[in-house]
Amino acid sequence: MNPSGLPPLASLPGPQIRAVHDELHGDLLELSMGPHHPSTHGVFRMVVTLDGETVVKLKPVFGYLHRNHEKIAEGASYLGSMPYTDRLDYLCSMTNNWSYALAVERLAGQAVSERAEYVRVILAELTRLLNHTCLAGFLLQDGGASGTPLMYAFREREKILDLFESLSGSRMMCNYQRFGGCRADPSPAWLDSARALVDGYGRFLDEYEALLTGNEILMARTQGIGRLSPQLAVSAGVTGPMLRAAGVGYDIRKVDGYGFYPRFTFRVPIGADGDTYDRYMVRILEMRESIGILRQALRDIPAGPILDPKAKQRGLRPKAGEVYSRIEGPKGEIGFFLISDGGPNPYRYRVRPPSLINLTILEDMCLGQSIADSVVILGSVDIVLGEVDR
Amino acid sequence: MLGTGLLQGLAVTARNFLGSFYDRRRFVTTQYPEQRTALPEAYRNFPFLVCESADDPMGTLRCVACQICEKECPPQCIYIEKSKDKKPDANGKPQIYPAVFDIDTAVCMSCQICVEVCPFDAIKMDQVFELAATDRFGALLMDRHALAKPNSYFQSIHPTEAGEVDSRLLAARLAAEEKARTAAAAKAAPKPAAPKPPAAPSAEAPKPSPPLA
Amino acid sequence: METTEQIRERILASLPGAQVSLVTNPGLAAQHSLLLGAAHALQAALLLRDDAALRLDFCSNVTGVDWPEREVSEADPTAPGGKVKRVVPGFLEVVYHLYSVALGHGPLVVRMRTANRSDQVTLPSLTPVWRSCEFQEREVFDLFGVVFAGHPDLRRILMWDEFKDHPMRKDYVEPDDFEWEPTPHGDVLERARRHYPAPARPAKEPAP
Amino acid sequence: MSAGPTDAHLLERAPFLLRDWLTHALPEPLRWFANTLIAIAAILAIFGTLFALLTLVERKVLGRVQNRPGPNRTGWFGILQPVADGIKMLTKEDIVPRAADPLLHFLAPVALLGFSVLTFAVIPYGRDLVAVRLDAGVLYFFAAGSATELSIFMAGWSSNNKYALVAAMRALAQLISYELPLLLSAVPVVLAAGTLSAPDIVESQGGFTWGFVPHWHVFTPWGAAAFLVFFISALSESNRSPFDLPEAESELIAGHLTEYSGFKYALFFMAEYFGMCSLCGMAVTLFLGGWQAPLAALEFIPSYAWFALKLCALLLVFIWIRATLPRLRMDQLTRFAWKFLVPLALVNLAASAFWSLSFGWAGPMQALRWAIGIALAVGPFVLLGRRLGAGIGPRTYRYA
Repeated sequence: MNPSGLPPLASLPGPQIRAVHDELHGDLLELSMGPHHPSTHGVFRMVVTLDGETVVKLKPVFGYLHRNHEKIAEGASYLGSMPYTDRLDYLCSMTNNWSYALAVERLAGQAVSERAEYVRVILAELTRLLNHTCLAGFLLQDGGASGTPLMYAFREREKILDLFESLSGSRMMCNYQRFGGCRADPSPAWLDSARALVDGYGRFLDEYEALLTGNEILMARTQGIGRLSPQLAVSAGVTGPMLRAAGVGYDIRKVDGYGFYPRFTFRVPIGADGDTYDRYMVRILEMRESIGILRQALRDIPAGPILDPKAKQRGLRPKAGEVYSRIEGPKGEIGFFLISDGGPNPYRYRVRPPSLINLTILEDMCLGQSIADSVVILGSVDIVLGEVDR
Repeated sequence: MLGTGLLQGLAVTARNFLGSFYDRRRFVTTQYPEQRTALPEAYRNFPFLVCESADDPMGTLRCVACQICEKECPPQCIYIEKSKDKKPDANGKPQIYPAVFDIDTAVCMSCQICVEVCPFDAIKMDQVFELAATDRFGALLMDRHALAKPNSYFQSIHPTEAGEVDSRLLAARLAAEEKARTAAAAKAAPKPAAPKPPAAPSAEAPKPSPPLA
Repeated sequence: METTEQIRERILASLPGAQVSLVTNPGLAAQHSLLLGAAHALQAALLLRDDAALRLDFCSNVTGVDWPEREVSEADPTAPGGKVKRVVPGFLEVVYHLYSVALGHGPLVVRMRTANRSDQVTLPSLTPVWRSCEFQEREVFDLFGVVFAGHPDLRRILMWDEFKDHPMRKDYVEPDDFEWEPTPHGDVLERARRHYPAPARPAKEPAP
Repeated sequence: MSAGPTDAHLLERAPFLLRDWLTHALPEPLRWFANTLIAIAAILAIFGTLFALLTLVERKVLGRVQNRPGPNRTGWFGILQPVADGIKMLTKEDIVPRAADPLLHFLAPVALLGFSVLTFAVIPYGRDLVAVRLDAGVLYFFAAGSATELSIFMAGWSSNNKYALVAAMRALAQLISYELPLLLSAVPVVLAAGTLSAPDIVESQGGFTWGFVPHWHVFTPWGAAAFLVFFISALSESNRSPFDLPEAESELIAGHLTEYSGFKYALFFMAEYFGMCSLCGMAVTLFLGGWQAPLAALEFIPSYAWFALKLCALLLVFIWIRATLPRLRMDQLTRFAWKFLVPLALVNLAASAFWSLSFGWAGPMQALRWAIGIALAVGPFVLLGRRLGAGIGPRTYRYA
């Protein structure tokens, strides 16, 4: 009855480590880490039960940032939800925009111009660079490095944000994609500065890796820590670099081939052990692939309109129906499920938040590890609370 | 292994330490109040209302209180009350004007949707970001007097966009004048059965602007 | 991947007596879905996951939809005026989007519906089949009020534990507990007046 | 502190001249007392200033490493930042949790500071410039230094906070693990010098080979290895990155400092920097020739300046390491101590014994002596390092 090798029903959450607590071993210590804690990446709480320093139980608690994004969007027009998607995963507004625009385009049957597709790929890959760079910095911060990797990451991130700002007018809340294209046309000068950035990024990654990848302390802290089996990863809906680090080569850019990704050659790095080090390294390698995609896209980008002037933005009333559409965001599968009843605002609007779903197996990964590792494991999951809580 | 990775890391930080003394790329901080980075032209912060003349901002607002932006604003930070009377606009046409036009910048999320939906090019994004105030409520709730800024200011912060807007408005005005002339000529002509000229945009409602490039 | 209709027949072949019906999607995306009856949902889900041709091992998205009671008018020649008004009872719906990582296909949309929106809101949990449902079903429970039987840890997830009501339902009424702040909006000001009848706070009315 | 050297030049004698000028009018028994008080006051003043400057330098260096300027708003080059911090700390509310043990909570920072100041007594800051000339000075130093961890445990336990408690436990485990290699790495020096008195150890490192290679212990194979062990253990003893586990902010907020605020918090920092300074001072004394000049031609520069220079260089390395490395985990920390540092220090003891025994070897035997010495230092390092690093290493990745 279980040919796919997936975990049977017995592998449900629950403490898998039996904690010994008698007179010799003493009591268990329950520690509420968060919501105000330096390493929970925002207002996130982990109720951790410790046996010494070993985690025997861990329950994530969130919702502190909950604003019912979905309810707000159901009361807003289709266009009016676009700026709210910026605020889900506020590191990756461009990919959130794209995913939402793609969902509405599929719902309303709107075609996208060729130049806009290229610009979307460029921006999505820049977002991936930005997100993964920051993640490596945050991960090392969680591992106790005094901010140096993080500051180097932010130094490079700033360059990407400058590009976003000069194109969309805002550094993080870009609100850039529109149904049927993009809002502003990148100038030749913008494309040139993007090329310059992409050309310099490989050098930065080399320096970054010299600082981190060969570091014995980093290896000792991450290798063999927080292992995730491919079966559990797939069953738990883990997506993105985390899934690939667990050894499953599933990349929506390849599987769905949305946008113009089939036109570009790139490889999908996969890990073997599914531990924290693999999650870190897969992201580093993905950045190198992203640089390749960016080179191709910036070389091939055609001239033409960026947005179909007839494409309806305001007062869009898609035909009644529903759509689920997803893209490969930097954190995983970011999808939008929309139901239209023919009205000016969606009847049902749902975000599939990769950060939240990747957290499902946090306890499984942390059990039996030390409390210091649980922080690093959380860092390697790569969550943004704006998206977890919505 | 055996600490070589650690030494490699130490070499990287040492390079950055030394580099920070002579290499601008390794010393990226801008000392903000004294030094300022140039804002990109596309930079946007909060909306403002465009008026034609700096001397009479209230009299020359482009806004005709159509309330589209109020309806479209996702966080609903715009509040408009229409005027009871009409004032002549830049073309001399009598128009409704906003008796109240408030934007609560504490609520505004700088999304620029009001700009995109405005068919009259009357609301644009400002670049002033130093808005810190001690009064949490009053100072962040901007009325139409605080919001009105002349077209020349718009030209200075977004030259490309303003150039396009101005040429579009000029074309619309010329077309309107042309239409008026044709209409006058048609009225003057003895035969009223003359075919109507091809639909020209009327002065009251220029064509909705294409999304901003 | 097989069409939704073929998958339906595949389920019916293995689970005779199961209630599986096709829900067509009139939209342009044409993602049709299967409506599973609650009684056989768990077996059907296991079948979808483990069937060698389907292997839908990845449950991507789980969400709820609230369909409140609504009135429709139907043509009825016997009734006066030729039309009759009929009340369609409301229900809560849970939608699952399934993909196959092993075979790279998807999505298959699976739905389940509760009997009504008030007391019969229990559906079987599919968390035993796909672990990814764990948090998402909790979210549906939290925001829509669908009770998942067999869920290992059914608690509120985004709202706090003491919270009453389910905010994503269409008839949810926001609590009247806002903090005073000056606003240009007339209706909010009106509500403020109800909350703070006297000049309890130094209200600075915006200039009209 | 006895009378200053009489044969040295003026700058070398300056501290003693100043002291004698201040106290020469006093009667003899009182003069001894006043001289001691002046020594204490000088140490407190100098290291107090160094602490203030060090906080600034640390932030500046960290900033520069991270491509930013560091504090630069208070005074020229941010020079007043320590003052501003001091004022802030002094004026902040001192919060004692209701559930805390108030007495221990108060005593912990005081005791910590006291113990860390005690260690300054036996470090020779220059020729004859030592506060207390103890025959067992090195022993005294380690005894006083290890008491600081007790204060950290006091702070952690008395705070009645879970984070602080975990930190206290970590501090104790760390103490037990690293006190041993620290001591073991000092033993070869004592063996070579034949004395436990710090000034005599410095004296024994005087002289030069061929006129330019100083006879510092660090320039011998066993000395280099012992210095490495001592330095790593000193990082751990002073709770500095990558061994700052008791105050690991990414998991334990601020560890034992979680419930401290105001000036008590500042005292902890002061003690941390004092501990760092005294351990660096001891490292300089034991391995880097103390106040000895590195070249005979440079001996005109006063001895205390050389000591200060070496001390600051070591402190900068501390800061540099902190700017670079992530933190170890608790079990890795103890494993590193017991499986790497302690065996290394023990083997090194044999290496130094061999070095002493082969003192008379000359000619080609000299080369053999060096070869054996280096093999005895590097061989265990490689072997133990391999064992410690088994199972971790760079990986290659495949692509789907």
